[in-house]
Amino acid sequence: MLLKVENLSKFFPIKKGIFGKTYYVRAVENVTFEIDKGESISLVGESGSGKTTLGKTILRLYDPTSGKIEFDGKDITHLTEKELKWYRRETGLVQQNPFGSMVPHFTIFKILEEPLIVNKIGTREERREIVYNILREVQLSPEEFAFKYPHMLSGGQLQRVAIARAIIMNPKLVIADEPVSMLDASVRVEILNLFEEIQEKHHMSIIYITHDLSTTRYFSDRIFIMYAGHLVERAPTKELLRNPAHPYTKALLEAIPDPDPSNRFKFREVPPGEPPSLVNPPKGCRFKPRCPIATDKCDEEPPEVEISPGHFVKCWYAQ
Amino acid sequence: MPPVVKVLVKRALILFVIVLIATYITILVANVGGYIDDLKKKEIEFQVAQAVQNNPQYKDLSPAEKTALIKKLAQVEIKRQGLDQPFIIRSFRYLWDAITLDLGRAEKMTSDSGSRSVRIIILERLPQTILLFTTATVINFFIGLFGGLSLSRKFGSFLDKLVIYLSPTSAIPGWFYGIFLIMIFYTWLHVLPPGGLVDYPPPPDPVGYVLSVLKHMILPLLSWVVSSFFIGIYSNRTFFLLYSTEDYVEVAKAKGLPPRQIERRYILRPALPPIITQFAFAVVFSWSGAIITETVFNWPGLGLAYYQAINLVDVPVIVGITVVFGYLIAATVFILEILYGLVDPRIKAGMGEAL
Amino acid sequence: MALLKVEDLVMYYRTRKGTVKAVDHVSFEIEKGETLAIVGESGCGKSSLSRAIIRLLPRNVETYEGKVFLNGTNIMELSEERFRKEVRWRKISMVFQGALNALNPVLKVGEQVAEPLVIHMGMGKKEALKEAREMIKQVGIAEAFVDRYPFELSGGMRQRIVIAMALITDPDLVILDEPTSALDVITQANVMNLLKRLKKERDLTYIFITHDIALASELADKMATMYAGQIIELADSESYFGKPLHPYTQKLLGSVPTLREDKEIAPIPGTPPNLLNPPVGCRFRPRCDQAMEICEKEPPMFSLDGHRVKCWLYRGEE
Amino acid sequence: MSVVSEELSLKGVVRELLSYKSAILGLIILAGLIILSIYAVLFTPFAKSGALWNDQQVWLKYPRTAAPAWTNIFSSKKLPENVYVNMGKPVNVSKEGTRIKRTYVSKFSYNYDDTPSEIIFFFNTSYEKLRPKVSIYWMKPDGENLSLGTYRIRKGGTSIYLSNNLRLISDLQEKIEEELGKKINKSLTLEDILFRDFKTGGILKGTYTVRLDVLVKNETDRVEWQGIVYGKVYGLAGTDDKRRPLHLGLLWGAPIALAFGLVASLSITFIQLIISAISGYYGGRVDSVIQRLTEIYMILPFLPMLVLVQLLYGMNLWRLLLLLIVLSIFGTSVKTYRVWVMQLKSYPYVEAAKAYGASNMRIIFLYILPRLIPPTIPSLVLAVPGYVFLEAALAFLGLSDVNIVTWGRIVEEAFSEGALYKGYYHWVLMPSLMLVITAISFALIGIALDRIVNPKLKEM
Repeated sequence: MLLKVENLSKFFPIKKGIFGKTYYVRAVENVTFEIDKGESISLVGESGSGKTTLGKTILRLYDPTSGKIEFDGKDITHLTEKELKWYRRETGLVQQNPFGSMVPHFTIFKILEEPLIVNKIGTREERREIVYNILREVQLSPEEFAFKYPHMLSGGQLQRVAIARAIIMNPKLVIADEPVSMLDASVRVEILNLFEEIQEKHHMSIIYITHDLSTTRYFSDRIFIMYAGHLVERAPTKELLRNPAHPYTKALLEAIPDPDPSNRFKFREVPPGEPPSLVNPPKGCRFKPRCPIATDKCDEEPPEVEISPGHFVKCWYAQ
Repeated sequence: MPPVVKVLVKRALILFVIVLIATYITILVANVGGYIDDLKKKEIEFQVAQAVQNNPQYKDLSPAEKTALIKKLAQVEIKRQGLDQPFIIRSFRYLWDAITLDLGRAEKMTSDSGSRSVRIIILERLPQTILLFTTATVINFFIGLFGGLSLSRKFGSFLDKLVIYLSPTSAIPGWFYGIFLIMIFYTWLHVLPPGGLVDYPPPPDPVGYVLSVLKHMILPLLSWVVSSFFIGIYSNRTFFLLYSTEDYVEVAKAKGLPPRQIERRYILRPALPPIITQFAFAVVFSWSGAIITETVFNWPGLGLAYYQAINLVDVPVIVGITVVFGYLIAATVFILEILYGLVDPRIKAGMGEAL
Repeated sequence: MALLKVEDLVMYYRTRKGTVKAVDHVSFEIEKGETLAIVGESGCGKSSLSRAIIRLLPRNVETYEGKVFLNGTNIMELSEERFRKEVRWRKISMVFQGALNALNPVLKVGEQVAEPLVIHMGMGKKEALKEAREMIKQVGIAEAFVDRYPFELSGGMRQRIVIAMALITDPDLVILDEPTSALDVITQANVMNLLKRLKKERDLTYIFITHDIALASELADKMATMYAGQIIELADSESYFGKPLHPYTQKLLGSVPTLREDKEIAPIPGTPPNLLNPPVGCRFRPRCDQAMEICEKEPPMFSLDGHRVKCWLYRGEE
Repeated sequence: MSVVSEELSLKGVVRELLSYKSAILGLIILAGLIILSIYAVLFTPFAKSGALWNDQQVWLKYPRTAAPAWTNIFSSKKLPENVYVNMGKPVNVSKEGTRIKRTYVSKFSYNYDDTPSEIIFFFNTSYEKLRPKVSIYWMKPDGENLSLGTYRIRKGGTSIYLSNNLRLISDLQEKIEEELGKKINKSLTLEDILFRDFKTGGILKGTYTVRLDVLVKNETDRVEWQGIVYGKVYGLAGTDDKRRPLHLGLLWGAPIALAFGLVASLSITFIQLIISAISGYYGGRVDSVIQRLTEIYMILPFLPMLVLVQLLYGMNLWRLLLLLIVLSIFGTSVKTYRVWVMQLKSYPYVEAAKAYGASNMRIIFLYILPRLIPPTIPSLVLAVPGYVFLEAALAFLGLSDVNIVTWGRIVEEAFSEGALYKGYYHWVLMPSLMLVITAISFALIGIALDRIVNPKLKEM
């Protein structure tokens, strides 16, 4: 097992007014899961569902409010930035916006060299070697790209650089936060394929955060579904797509169109409304206000049950 | 208390604390040289001496005895007023005096009506300063606003380019233009007075008085207008052009709104908060420039009083005027915040929500 | 007679780097009650096309010509003032993308929805607000929100307001420019349902501009592919999805991941051309694996049983 | 609005700057000013300029309040320049009693349309016992011979201000009236008497002859002399009422103006940037303290405070500069920059850097601050004239540093000496012109930079 997350919560304080009361945005609440070495996970949710917060908390870019994170058997929940140095080398991050994730006044070479300098890896010559090799690995010719500036590259090329930067220290875990959502459809496939290749080659674990269920099937071993800060369902990819158990997952699957000319004749059965405010979320199951099958029982937080091997659901009425 | 009032009271309190701190800094600065203390002691000695001289009871004392008596009484008075106390305690008393505008007596200056009270000196000069600079700022503001708006309609025209090319002229401050305006309109053309508030002697009838004041205001006003004319129009034009690239302006255009209405409801209206800020800053900036402009034009306002106080090294007046400037700026900022709340629904909502 | 007929529409604009050929001789037509979806990757000129139809031109426009017939009248010939009064929102309205920016932050949403009625229908403010209230209810928003400011509404609600605003004058044609691109999938599905319902109820005609080919199929009776400022394929939906002709459309469809069927997806090699300097001849040629010598000449629109395609592969099959 | 376009490098900015004609003009003027400053610092006694400027003895040989020489080009009436009557070798040495008489004759031609402004004879003398005696004679081109008196000359350097010698003047006027046979209704000046033709009233042009008879006791007694017929125009910029040639003042003022403006603007901007970066990046308590400080600074009446401190502590220019910086570092720009920092801080690349373990300082100084420099450059450049004129304003209020020469100080002196009312326009105009072209050069460059750096303005 590589990563173990137990009852993890992350709340953000917000202050209203100068002397006002402090409220909390309960972005992630009570999340538990494990990831194996070399496994790839898709973490799916709408914007504001807490999926990005969860990813960043795992990377310790945020301090957890409560709960526990274990990485490779070591508890990293409360380590200081200094003690985290080794952890930074073991993890990588690929972000959504390829244009914003590169320091604009650095060359591609410098961008890739920075993690190495910061972590005091190699001599000048060795670092050069490492950067050139990693560029080749993401299929960018070092001769052509090393000394270009980010604005001279296309979105797809930049995302390759971002992947290179994430894996340059050969980490055990990479978190990819919506890595393709800003790219055109034709390029998306390219980047997802690259991820797959790299993951197989280096045998690293990947958490692929996305709002788009349709890209996950090509990629992940398991899918986690988040709604309003809760992890509502997790299951192996095929199982989840075939037998979604949580009403929210079902709605999500229903909402996504495939290209099909007959779509225009049908209405999609999706729940109305929008996700609740996380400052003052509903008691119990957070999907309750929109859920077609909710009852009073749902005012209590449902436990996570395993309805088939590896298929966990957080719903009172899941079979 | 309605929420908005509560918020405003809170803001007013914060601003007051800020004025307090700023005044305290002024006092610290002005006192490091020990000026205020020496001054107060001198004033006490003077008052005691006067009292002794005028008191028939002491008429028969010899000069030496008188001097000794004066010294003794002065010491008592200094002690009574606490001038022998450590500076830190006194500094807070000065702060209290300054903040309550209990500004004491001027060292050398007298007001136009002959008073030595710093408060009267300031109160006599304040209206002229407000009159001149508020007028100047308002004129500039509207020139900039409407000039900018009409120029933004003529984007790319000759006039547009001309204004862009001439905007560097505003790197020269108003008072500096003032020197040349005096040269042209007074020295060469003899059509306008070089300075002052009214003709001498002042016209007896009110209408004549007002006209005379207006005549004297022309050059100072003109100097400010010339200085900010092109940059005012240019920056407003650019500002409106930027605002007109907002998506909702395009929507308004697509909706078929007439251009004037787009300008009014979709460009000017959302741009109001920054426009008001710009105006408030212009007002604050104008206070700051009062000293030099009033000196150039010999305009009897606070700035000129300040200049005169500088030349006479009259510290109570200097500190007093500094405090008054602080109050003026704070008041401007406060009014700005009220206006902001009125024109921006987001802030209005924030004000209600804050409670 | 087609409701809208666009012939050889051209819109170029100037930048410091050169002329951008955003809309380059585009022709198509739409019947009443029909929806045309125009799909293309970012930077292909699809948004410029929608704006060119309603004559929202960039400040630095260089060329703007062609013919646009609305109910048989060439609206390109109208003066700016007449176009504003007679076409904008009266006949053609538009749903813009990014609903937060499409609404004036300092006006109440009700007022913004009512505004076109006051301007185009000569209604009083009160009456117009009443109508707006009705329309806002129809798009599924509680009346109470009429007096709110845009920032007080959620993204999905704002998008509905923008839709209400587009429909208030009962226009002949509604242009939908990426109407759901900022929304979540479930909200998106809700908004698409709303658009479908309104289309049915009111017999609306849409031009639906999107980069999402799957989403396009939710509304489209007719599909068009736009590439580098040109429409390169135009067909009814069944034919378009069933038997796409242009190599680019084929590849585009092949690159879309699907949820319900197992199929391999493949990227399109290369990058989209720059509109400053598009390739000579067929603009897809540098990325096309079926390119021939003749592709260096610009292909005409071939029509195969009403399925139109701008590709030399179909020469002689008309 | 986002901070800057992504593709902005300093090199790119410079390249674009050169595509603006107005900016090129600004750069040319600025280059000229910089060359002038370098020349002033390296090739003139710049270090002593303040002392020289205040020393009246240094400037004795310059005319008083003379207009610039080039004004003659635009005027039909040619105003005189200085004419030097030099000593040369004595034409005759003879004995007169126990004394030795040395006779000097000097000629000069005078072809101007106006009288000179003054006539002074300078002497440098050393002797053993008796003071040397000097008699001066003046011969006009029409042959008229005038005696300008006899004077005893003291040891060392002395001078005879003939123009001030009222006795001599009235004697000469009497003599002229006698010759003319009628009274002249006004009192003449010495220059009128020596240079006018009283029959026509005009200036007598031609060759003038000056004769000096110097009587000394000993052979070794030394008397060196020079006469100066002061002009009414001088040099590139004229002179002031203390005979100081303004072109030197303007020259010496240039490096000070540039240094003051640039140092003030640069250091204020950079300190503000660093403060904003810390405030915006760390947030929390540090941020609120800094934000409150900016609010206090906003209330502090800037110019009055500056004047107050300057007055109470009488500071030199460089301490004034320091004070100016201290009074500005929490200025309102901090708020603007802070918003930019917050924008940049939320950029994904900062998060990425944290994810690979970069320290906060590294992020602030390597990742964030360099991004802020391009957008601050326009305001930095545009602020320079403000500081140059601020110094001028303080000088105008009589608060300048008396130990250096600044343009503002020259304007102030002119203004307080009533130059405008007395018609010495050049005295105000020349330093003003320097201030104005300096200000405009920076404004031209700054406005162009603004358009380059703000991508949205570029098309406008």
